[in-house]
Amino acid sequence: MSMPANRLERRQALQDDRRARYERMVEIRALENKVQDLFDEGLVHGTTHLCLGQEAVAVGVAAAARVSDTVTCTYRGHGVALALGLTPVDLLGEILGREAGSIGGIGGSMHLSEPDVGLLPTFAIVGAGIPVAAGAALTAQVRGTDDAALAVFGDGATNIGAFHEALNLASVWNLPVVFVCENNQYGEYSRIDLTTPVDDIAVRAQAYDLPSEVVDGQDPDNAAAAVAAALERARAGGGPTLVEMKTYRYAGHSRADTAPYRPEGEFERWYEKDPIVNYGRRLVDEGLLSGDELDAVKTLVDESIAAAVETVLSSPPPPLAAMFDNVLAP
Amino acid sequence: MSMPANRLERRQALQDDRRARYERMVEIRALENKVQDLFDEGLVHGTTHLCLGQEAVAVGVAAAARVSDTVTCTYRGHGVALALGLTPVDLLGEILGREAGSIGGIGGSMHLSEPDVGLLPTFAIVGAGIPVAAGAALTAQVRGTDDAALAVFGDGATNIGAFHEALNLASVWNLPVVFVCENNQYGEYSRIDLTTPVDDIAVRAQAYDLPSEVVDGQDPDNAAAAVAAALERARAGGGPTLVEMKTYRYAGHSRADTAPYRPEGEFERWYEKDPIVNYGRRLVDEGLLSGDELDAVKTLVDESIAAAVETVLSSPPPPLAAMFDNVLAP
Amino acid sequence: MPRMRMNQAISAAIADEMRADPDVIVLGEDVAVAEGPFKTSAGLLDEFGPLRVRDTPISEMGFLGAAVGAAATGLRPVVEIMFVEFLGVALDQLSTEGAKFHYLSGGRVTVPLTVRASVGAGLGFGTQHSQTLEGWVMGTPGLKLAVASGPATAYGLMRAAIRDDSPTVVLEPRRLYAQRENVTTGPEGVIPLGTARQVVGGDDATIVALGSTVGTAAQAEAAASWSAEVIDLQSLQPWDRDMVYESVARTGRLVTVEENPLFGGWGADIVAAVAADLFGELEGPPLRITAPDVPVPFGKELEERYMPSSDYIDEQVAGLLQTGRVPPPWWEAEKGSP
Amino acid sequence: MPRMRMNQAISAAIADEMRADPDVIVLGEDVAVAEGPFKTSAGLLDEFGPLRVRDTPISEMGFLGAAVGAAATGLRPVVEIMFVEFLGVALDQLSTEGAKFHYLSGGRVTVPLTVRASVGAGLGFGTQHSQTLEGWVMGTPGLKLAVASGPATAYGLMRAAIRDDSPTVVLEPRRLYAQRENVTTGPEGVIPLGTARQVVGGDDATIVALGSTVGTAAQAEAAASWSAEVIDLQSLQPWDRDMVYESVARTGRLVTVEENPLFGGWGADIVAAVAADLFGELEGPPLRITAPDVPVPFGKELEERYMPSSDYIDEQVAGLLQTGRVPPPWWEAEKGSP
Ligand SMILES: Cc1ncc(C[n+]2csc(CCOP(=O)(O)OP(=O)(O)O)c2C)c(N)n1
Ligand SMILES: Cc1ncc(C[n+]2csc(CCOP(=O)(O)OP(=O)(O)O)c2C)c(N)n1
Ligand SMILES: [Mg+2]
Ligand SMILES: [Mg+2]
Repeated sequence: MSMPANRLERRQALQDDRRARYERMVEIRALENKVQDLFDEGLVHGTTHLCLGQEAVAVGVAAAARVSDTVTCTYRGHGVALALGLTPVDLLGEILGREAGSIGGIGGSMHLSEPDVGLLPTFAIVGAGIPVAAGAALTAQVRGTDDAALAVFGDGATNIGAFHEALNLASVWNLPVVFVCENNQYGEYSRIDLTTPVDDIAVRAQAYDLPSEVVDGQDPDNAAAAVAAALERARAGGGPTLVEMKTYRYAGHSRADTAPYRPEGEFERWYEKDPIVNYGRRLVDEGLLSGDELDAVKTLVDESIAAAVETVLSSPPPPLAAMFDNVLAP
Repeated sequence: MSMPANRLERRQALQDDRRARYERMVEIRALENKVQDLFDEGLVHGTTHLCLGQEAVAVGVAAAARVSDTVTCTYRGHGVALALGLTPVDLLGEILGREAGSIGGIGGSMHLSEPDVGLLPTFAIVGAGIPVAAGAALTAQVRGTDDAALAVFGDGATNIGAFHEALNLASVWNLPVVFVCENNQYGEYSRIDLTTPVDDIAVRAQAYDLPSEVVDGQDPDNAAAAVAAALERARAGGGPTLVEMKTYRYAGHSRADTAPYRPEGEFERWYEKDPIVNYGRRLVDEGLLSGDELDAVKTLVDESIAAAVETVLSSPPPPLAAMFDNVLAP
Repeated sequence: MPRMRMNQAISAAIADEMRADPDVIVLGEDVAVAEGPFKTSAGLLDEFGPLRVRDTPISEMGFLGAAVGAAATGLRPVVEIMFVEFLGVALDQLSTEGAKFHYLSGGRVTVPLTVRASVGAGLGFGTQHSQTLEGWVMGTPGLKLAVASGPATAYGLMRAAIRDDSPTVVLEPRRLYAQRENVTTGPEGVIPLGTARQVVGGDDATIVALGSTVGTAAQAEAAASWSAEVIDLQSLQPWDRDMVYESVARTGRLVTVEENPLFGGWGADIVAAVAADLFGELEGPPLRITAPDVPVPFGKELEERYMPSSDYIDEQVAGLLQTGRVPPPWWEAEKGSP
Repeated sequence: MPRMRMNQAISAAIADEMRADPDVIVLGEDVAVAEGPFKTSAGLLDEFGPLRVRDTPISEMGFLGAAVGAAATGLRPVVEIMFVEFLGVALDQLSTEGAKFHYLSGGRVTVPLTVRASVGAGLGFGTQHSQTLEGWVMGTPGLKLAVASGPATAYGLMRAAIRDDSPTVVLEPRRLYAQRENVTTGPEGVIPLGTARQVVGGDDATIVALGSTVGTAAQAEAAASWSAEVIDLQSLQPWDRDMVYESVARTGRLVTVEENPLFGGWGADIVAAVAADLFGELEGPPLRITAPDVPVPFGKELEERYMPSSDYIDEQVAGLLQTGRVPPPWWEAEKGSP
């Protein structure tokens, strides 16, 4: 087993290789834990929004989408970015504000970008990426390609106007776009039921006459299959779909938040559905990996993350002049 | 028969007096026709958005609401304003930019206002009045009164973010507000089906777990009953309702638009449901008015509108100094 | 050189760019079948079809955001915001998303988006449909901003904006849509973003005007006893420092003419730059001729008075030249009176 | 005189107004149970209960609009916009609706709304969460705008804003939330909107600062070889012409210190007014010390350099005093270099 270093290979690996999916989930978790450690050590200037617990959604989306599809994603985007193919160095470099980062340390944790694997600059404004994905789908439609676009956003984002306007527009224009809602049960420090009067976000698709689906987002194959089906419909001219992934955010909202507002037992209930533990078990049951190999993945990933941290810590901060680059197009 | 001149009396008259409802619809139609004439004569600086054909919705809303309820309404608000109690002079004065107008000629056709009968300044931005009505309902809730608020808006407005956010917020906070959608089948020059993928706007209430109703908006009693039921629920702590009034805009969108984009026969089909013709007939059938009395209403209204035009045309334009008043609160 | 109305010039500019580049598309409320509420997309649907010319729902955030996404993935969308105030429901996509994509992608994503919006008073549309609001867009690194002052500049700036790889806003003074003039079409008609234009030569002062005030300022100058170089700034971001500085260095006096209220208006930036960089060369105080600090009133006489008239410009400039001081604005006298 | 952090001072100001007036309510994302992402509403839910202190969905247009409606019907809402950029999804309700209700009701509807928003760079929140964006709000007749520069001004301006019958925006520089100082609470601590404050006396120049730059400017002055009157403008709309003019008339020199990019920054308005009205009394060119015209970069060193530092202020003012000219900004040298 070895980890592909090249972004495109990293991405391709997820397509049918279930071991790669497992590996990538383990990598996302390890990276996020490392980010929290670095934050706690005071090495992260600014903020972080971890996707611990949501790894299967990220991997599922990336496994289903093509490299030529366009993805918009949020500040809670480390997992999606890694799954799409960005490397740990791309991410850690950006999060730590070093030249090695995805955009050279100009963006930080909330602003990752990698056009080669379809990732537009990630969005720090809630909901903003949703119409933008519809626009990427418009490009495919106008050009007559069979590419599609995906918007990944949270449950809280479905209360903002951009969500509503984007789904309506995409429906009216029959755009090839898949709206993936990561329903992790919380928006910041508020449980979804305090801000959102429906149990399933998927219900909201009816307001736009769109198909929708509620999906167990804790299984990467399941997540991938749902997104793949929606993408297939989109590519075939069948228009947009809203896919609601039920998932859970293990960490707090950001930075040092320890999520004291969670009801007792909730975390534990969700941890029983842990995507990595369960998927690993399944792969072992199915004979795809041995128990030892599971351990080996963890070791390999930890080494790779440790190496990435080292690379990044020895990468310089961006030169002052970098702040003047790329303001306007040449 | 005589027309009450006082705004509060005008308003009260609608409550149970069905002849007053008829009279008010006739007045709205006459006023709107007069506005079009004045526009065509070049006497209206700016724009107009007539509600010809939608008179029953306006009268129904005003008949159901209390004076202490708050109403937000759009640029297509002449009918709602007259129904709420504003006088023809209030309106024509404003539309012609004279001191006699509702706000002294500072606002124009799109900006009418009369707090005494609950009308906040009308909104020229599509959808903007919807969250504002939710806020007026919040005042009632915080103060513990049993007042309510009503937002009147178009079908096209249900595609804008403010609609979505306001309905969600009102649902979460269980606010005493009634959302009245005047579905007149068009947003500007576009038929609803080109911009809105659902047949009934009422469906959209499901996205917020709200009750909704599709109502024949061409009958004022029907419209009033639906709004009254929703208001009653709101006052009793039952939260918001979305009431969709099916109606039709006889005139074009604004100014000189003759609505050439309408499919053949559509106008005629809707004219069979004309609120004034049918309601008049019904009142005659029920013995509440004689045929002669119907004619007398028309004559009386025409005289009153003619008198209002005269009053307004002899009212001076606002003094220059008026533009400096009321920028900031004293 | 065809003679056209400003709305025809805009339609022509878009059509010319659509012919040259299949990636150019047009989006907005009623821009397709109805050819635009102000007929600024006449003929486009007919010639380019419904895939490229699209009516949208009333969803400015949605379709401006979609345009950002389309631009980021290869198209060159031209979006109509019917009245500039409607940016108030969509500004995020322009200023916080589109304007920052190039920066936030390390220069690898470009956003060749054009946002057109009608602006200004004079047609009786009332307080919420009559402002110019340059201030909402100014001060956003990553955006360009141009303002048309008539058919020829509308044509030239629009083509430049559509070709530009950065997101660009073009403001169109609504009351000029019906104005006619001869327009140089074709490549020679394109006006590079960031360049100003001398409208009239003159010596006593430099008058910098923008959009609707260009014509008014030129008219004032033509009738006045004083003489001034009238400059149509054309672009606000970036603006043509060279032309303005050169002129002020020669005339020694700077006047800006703005349709917006004094506070927060674009003229302050021009004045502040000139006051700093040409301090020693100014022979008198810089003068800003603006609208008063009030919402735009509706009544015809009030609305007309709200906008700086050519008579008022004449008075103000004459006052400046005679006294060497900034004359009080007309409303100082009016505000107190009954 | 209690010593408090700026976020505590804000909580205290709101609490004092809530005690005085049952119509004051508080709305925003996570302002109730969590007491605000920046702890600017600490203790409010406990003391005033869930009817008056409310967590909202992520719907800035919705809850700002609701606040406008609540204000128009008698309440005095205090709304938190967590980061000022989020006004980009809600500006319509503030600028086009709330700010114009009083005008559009003939003065019969008032909108006693307070909108609080955190602003500025320095904490590593990245490009979309680090701007100050006064320009989005300036130039809106009908609105007032104040900016806190520390705990005491935050307390005083917040109370004044909540009491004011016009819609008022209070901007809070985010990196000052943790700053501590002694705060005069109670009625004596209220700071009338529209008044500035002399921070330091001095003779060589008048430095007008706002928000986060007040402390930096004062620090620069304290260490410098020159002496200046440092003014905390406190309110931007309306701003205190009297204090600024009086000072500039005495010192003969105006310097503004701004965290925003040069183009479109508030300093231009101050400079333009002074250049016009005190032309003859200026002994040197007005100097604007600002951030460069770029989006806010993330990398720590870059972000720190983005904001004017006290050293840089010292250099610039010293340069001005020595040469009589506006010194080039630091980035002129940097931009060319590799
Ligand atoms: C327009 C806007 N409002 C508020 C915020 C602050 N904010 C950042 S994340 C967040 C919660 C979002 O919740 P959700 O959409 O469920 O995504 P999650 O963080 O759970 O992935 C909020 C309110 C923002 N970034 N943008
Ligand atoms: C935010 C915004 N976008 C666009 C417009 C321009 N506009 C005015 S009326 C209108 C159509 C509205 O349709 P609908 O909501 O159905 O109301 P109707 O006019 O039919 O009563 C449009 C697009 C506007 N005023 N505000
Ligand atoms: Mg969430
Ligand atoms: Mg309609």
